[in-house]
Amino acid sequence: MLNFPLFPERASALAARVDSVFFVWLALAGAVALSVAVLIVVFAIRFRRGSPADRNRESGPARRQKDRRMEIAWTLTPLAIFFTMFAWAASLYYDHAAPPGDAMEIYVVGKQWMWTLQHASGRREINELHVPLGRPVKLVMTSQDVIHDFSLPVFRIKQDVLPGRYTTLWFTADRQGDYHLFCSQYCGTDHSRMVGRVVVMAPAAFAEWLAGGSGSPTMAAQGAALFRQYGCSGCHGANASVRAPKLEGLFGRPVQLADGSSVIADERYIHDSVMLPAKEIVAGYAPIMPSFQGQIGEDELQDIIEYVKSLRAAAPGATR
Amino acid sequence: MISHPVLPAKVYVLIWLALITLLLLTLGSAYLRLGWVNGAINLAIAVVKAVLVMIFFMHLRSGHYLLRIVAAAGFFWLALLIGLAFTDIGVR
Amino acid sequence: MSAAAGTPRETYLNAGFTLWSWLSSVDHKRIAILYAISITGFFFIGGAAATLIRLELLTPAGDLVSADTYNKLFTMHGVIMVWFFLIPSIPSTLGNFLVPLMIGARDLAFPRLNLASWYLYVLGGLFTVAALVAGGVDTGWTFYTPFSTMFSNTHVIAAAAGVFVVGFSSILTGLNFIVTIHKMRAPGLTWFRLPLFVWTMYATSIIFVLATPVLAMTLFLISIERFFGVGIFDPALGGDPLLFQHLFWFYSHPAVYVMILPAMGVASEIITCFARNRVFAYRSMAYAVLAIAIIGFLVWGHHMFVSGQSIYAGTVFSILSFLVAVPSAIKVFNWTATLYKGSISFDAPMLYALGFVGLFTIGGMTGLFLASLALDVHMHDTYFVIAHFHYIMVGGAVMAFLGGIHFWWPKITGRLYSDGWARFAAILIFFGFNLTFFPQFILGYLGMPRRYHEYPPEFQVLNVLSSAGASILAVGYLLPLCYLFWSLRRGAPAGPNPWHAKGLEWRTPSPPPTHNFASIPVVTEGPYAYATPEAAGD
Amino acid sequence: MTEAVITARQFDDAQQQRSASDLGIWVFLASEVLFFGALFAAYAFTRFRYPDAFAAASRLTDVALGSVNTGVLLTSSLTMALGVRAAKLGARRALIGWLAATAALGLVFLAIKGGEYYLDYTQHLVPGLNFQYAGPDSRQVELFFYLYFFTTGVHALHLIVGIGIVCTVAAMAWRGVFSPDYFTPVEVGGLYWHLVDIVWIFLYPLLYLVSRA
Repeated sequence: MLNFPLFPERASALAARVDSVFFVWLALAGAVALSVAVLIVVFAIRFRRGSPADRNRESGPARRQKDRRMEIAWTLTPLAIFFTMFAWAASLYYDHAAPPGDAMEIYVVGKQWMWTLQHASGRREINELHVPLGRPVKLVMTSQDVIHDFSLPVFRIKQDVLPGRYTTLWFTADRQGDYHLFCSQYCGTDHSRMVGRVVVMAPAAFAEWLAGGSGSPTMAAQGAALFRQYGCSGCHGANASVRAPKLEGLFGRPVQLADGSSVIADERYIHDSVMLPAKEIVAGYAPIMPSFQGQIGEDELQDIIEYVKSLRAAAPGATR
Repeated sequence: MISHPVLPAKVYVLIWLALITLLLLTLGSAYLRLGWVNGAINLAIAVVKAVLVMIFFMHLRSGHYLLRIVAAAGFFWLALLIGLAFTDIGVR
Repeated sequence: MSAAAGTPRETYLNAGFTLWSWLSSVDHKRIAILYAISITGFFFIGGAAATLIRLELLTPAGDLVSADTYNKLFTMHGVIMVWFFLIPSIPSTLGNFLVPLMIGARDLAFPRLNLASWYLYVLGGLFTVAALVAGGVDTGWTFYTPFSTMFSNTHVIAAAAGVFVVGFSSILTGLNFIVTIHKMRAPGLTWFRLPLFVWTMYATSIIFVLATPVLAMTLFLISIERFFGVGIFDPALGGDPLLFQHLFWFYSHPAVYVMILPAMGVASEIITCFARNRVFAYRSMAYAVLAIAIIGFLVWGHHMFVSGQSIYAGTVFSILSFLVAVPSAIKVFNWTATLYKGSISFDAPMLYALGFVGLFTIGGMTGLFLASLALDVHMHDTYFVIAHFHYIMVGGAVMAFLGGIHFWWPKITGRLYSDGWARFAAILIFFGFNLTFFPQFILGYLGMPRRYHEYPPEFQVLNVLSSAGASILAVGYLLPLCYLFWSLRRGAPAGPNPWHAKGLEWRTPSPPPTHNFASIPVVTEGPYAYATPEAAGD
Repeated sequence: MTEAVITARQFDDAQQQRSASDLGIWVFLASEVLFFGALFAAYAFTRFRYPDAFAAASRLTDVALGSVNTGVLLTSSLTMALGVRAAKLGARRALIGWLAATAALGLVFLAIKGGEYYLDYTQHLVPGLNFQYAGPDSRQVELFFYLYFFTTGVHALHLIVGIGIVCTVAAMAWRGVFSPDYFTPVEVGGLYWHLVDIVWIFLYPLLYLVSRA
């Protein structure tokens, strides 16, 4: 009568690997729980009060030694199992920690109580995530307000989405279909409505879908427009009179900071440089940039980041 | 009648002098440009001062060993809090 | 105390009959009763919230209550059950009553402080109830920032103040127990002759004293941040929400051990008594208690595997979480081994205790799933977590609490209750519990997130099963209330030791006199010296 | 003479009572260490994130007043310790004198601290009230001052409680409650006072001396 699943679908290779950890734990835990239960029942019956069972047992050092051995056995065996399982689950976690370099990037903003997503092509979606089959997809996520969590059970992954910070999540879908997308970190009134679906499409269909929509400009193009609109180009542009760090070829490179350290110019760095410009001062420049916190929305900032990324290939000194 | 060890008043005054000296030391060292060493000196001097207060003013030296364990536990647990949280915040 | 000449026998119960004689009593036994009454009240408030939650989840649509009401219900359920029921449950009632009796003392070291702890508990409870009456709180019991500081429009500060105050009740209770156990043991009662229940109270007290202040200060920081709009937790203010999570879980993970350690102590007392056997490997049991309390402080980051903390932190906290499972596993094996060659009877307390062992085993094992990094990423914040910690806290702690109440009821009240009804309730609760929470494991692996007012329709069957179980569980929890109250009036006199148990608390009349013992007992052997043929080992 | 020792009913003898009180207050102090510890942890992490802002902010504190106050508090610990010594020796008048000196020094500390707060207020350094800061990192500088007011405020509350305890103990001493066999309240009050001092010993360099060079 009802759609009544007992086990979640899976649509990525990772999901199968996570499931295998789950099944091994299930077997181990089941075996231990069952043996404890059986022993308790057997002892409870055999040694019930008034039963004729033999209750004499050896005493003295011999028994104490036997008990000791048993104790050591049931201390060390679980320990060994735990370390093995730890290593397995941790290595899986590390394997999946860093997205592959060629992953397709999609920007995600969580806000009470919806997800807005934007593809590099400029196509936006709300509470839906269209992805192509077989291609690694990297989500670059941030929140406009409280902590959310982007959860995709079908890929066995989730990640908290934090305000003021970028977190990432990636997967390679290997099965077409519509699957659940949940917000898994409690975020207020309509937390349970901050849901949607992830649609895995054949590459050709996806390309067609991506080209559809309103024909909006790419994220980088939108970012370039915002770059002028907010006056960024006045200082960071090619003909600027103010001395400000150049952005061409910046993304992905190490940046030398005033305090002697260096950081990689990634999404977080660009984000913080706009929102908290005093945090990391580039060596050799005066800390004169104002903060844009409260003026630029997180979605807009993502466009700008995409624009800065597009300058990656540009030759130093190139003009727009 | 319970016996209580009574330290001579001179000891207390000497400890106080040591504390004041350390206060001046930490204040003075702060005006030397030493980079991260400034912070280390400040913290080390604060620890020495706290230990002096605990050992002499708070009589941990003559007290029951249990009291020393309890006092150490307080600071040890604080170190656990800061240390383990730094495995995240320190390397994020 | 008034000299009651001519009355049959002076007990702590007939030392005074006025309300004031209770509210001003510094007798640890009377204070235990005060706690028992107040936590029972809170248990049923929290239970009412749970009932409404389960009713709402009968259907996928949010049709019974509004989303905001639902959020307030689970917040109220969590706040009340955690801080006003589970944490004080065993320590403040059974612990308060039994620790002095078990160690042969006339009272706790600081009786007035003990009474003050109860008043703090009540004061904290009033704040929280006020927050509820005024319209509720919708942050979840975890008070995560920046939601709690900047976005929630509910009475966060009042609720936080309630938890802050009740925290000091915990700290002072812990302080009292530590000093009492160190300084007031009867002659001959060495550390390794202490009943395991006393060991667990000691370990619990360490957690109370060292973890609770961090929570108190954190809630204080939250309230100030919310009130003044400046603070270190909100990223919009330059703060770090993960800092809040670290400070919060530094308390709130050890708090889980505050709930389960005393339950382990109760189970150890009951199982040895009804198996008529020494506990297997007493010393390992005692060391395991301490190990759990201490390692329990080092694992908090496993609540944060997907929070955005560093992967180094994830690794460290994952492996430490596995370590804390080892002493817990040892305890389960040792309880099982205690049954071997015993002489087992199945009175109601024993059924509760055996139920505890089974449910705790499942709860503990599923914790291992969650400690595994890659697996936790999938299961974090789903119903799998809900099921896991309810197996620990309800299947474990509440089951043991009820077992303890049944075990020591004759000592506390001097009356026997109906064993048949009690066994029936134990079995009903065991089955009701499993029906309620086992389906939630499956829901969780399917991906159903926690704190969801509405859910996709394919999860309905399992949710209906769970709600059905909850109704059985509710009946199971109401039953003891009935037959235990009945026993107060009609129960047969219990006599000093109806279970023929060992332990000093059974060597004084039931109910005990105000000063506990006619003369302070002298201890000459270890605990659980049941009639086994073996010579004293430990 | 020893009849003056009051032993509560739960204790076997005065010795047990005294060692219980000693342990009790130390356990309480360990708990206090964690209570302040949460603030120290919050400070450590926030400073780790914003070292420059904290350096700049710390320069805005009044190091002269802070240092004098540290000296005042250290001295009050001396008078407290001498008070406990006097109690042990049964020197009632000396005890009252030292306690009075301790409470007075505590009040001096609070007065100076209050003056500092006032100066901070006039310089617009009070977050949530009138915070204004022209330099870079104003938000992070504000966080420093938030922690500054929070920690010193909680510390001052403890000190106020401490002064209350010292005055109560002094009143008990006036009534002649104490003897060389019974002076637990003096000792317990003293231990609390010293802990409040220790907290300040750590607060002082963390708040006033981050970057003076």
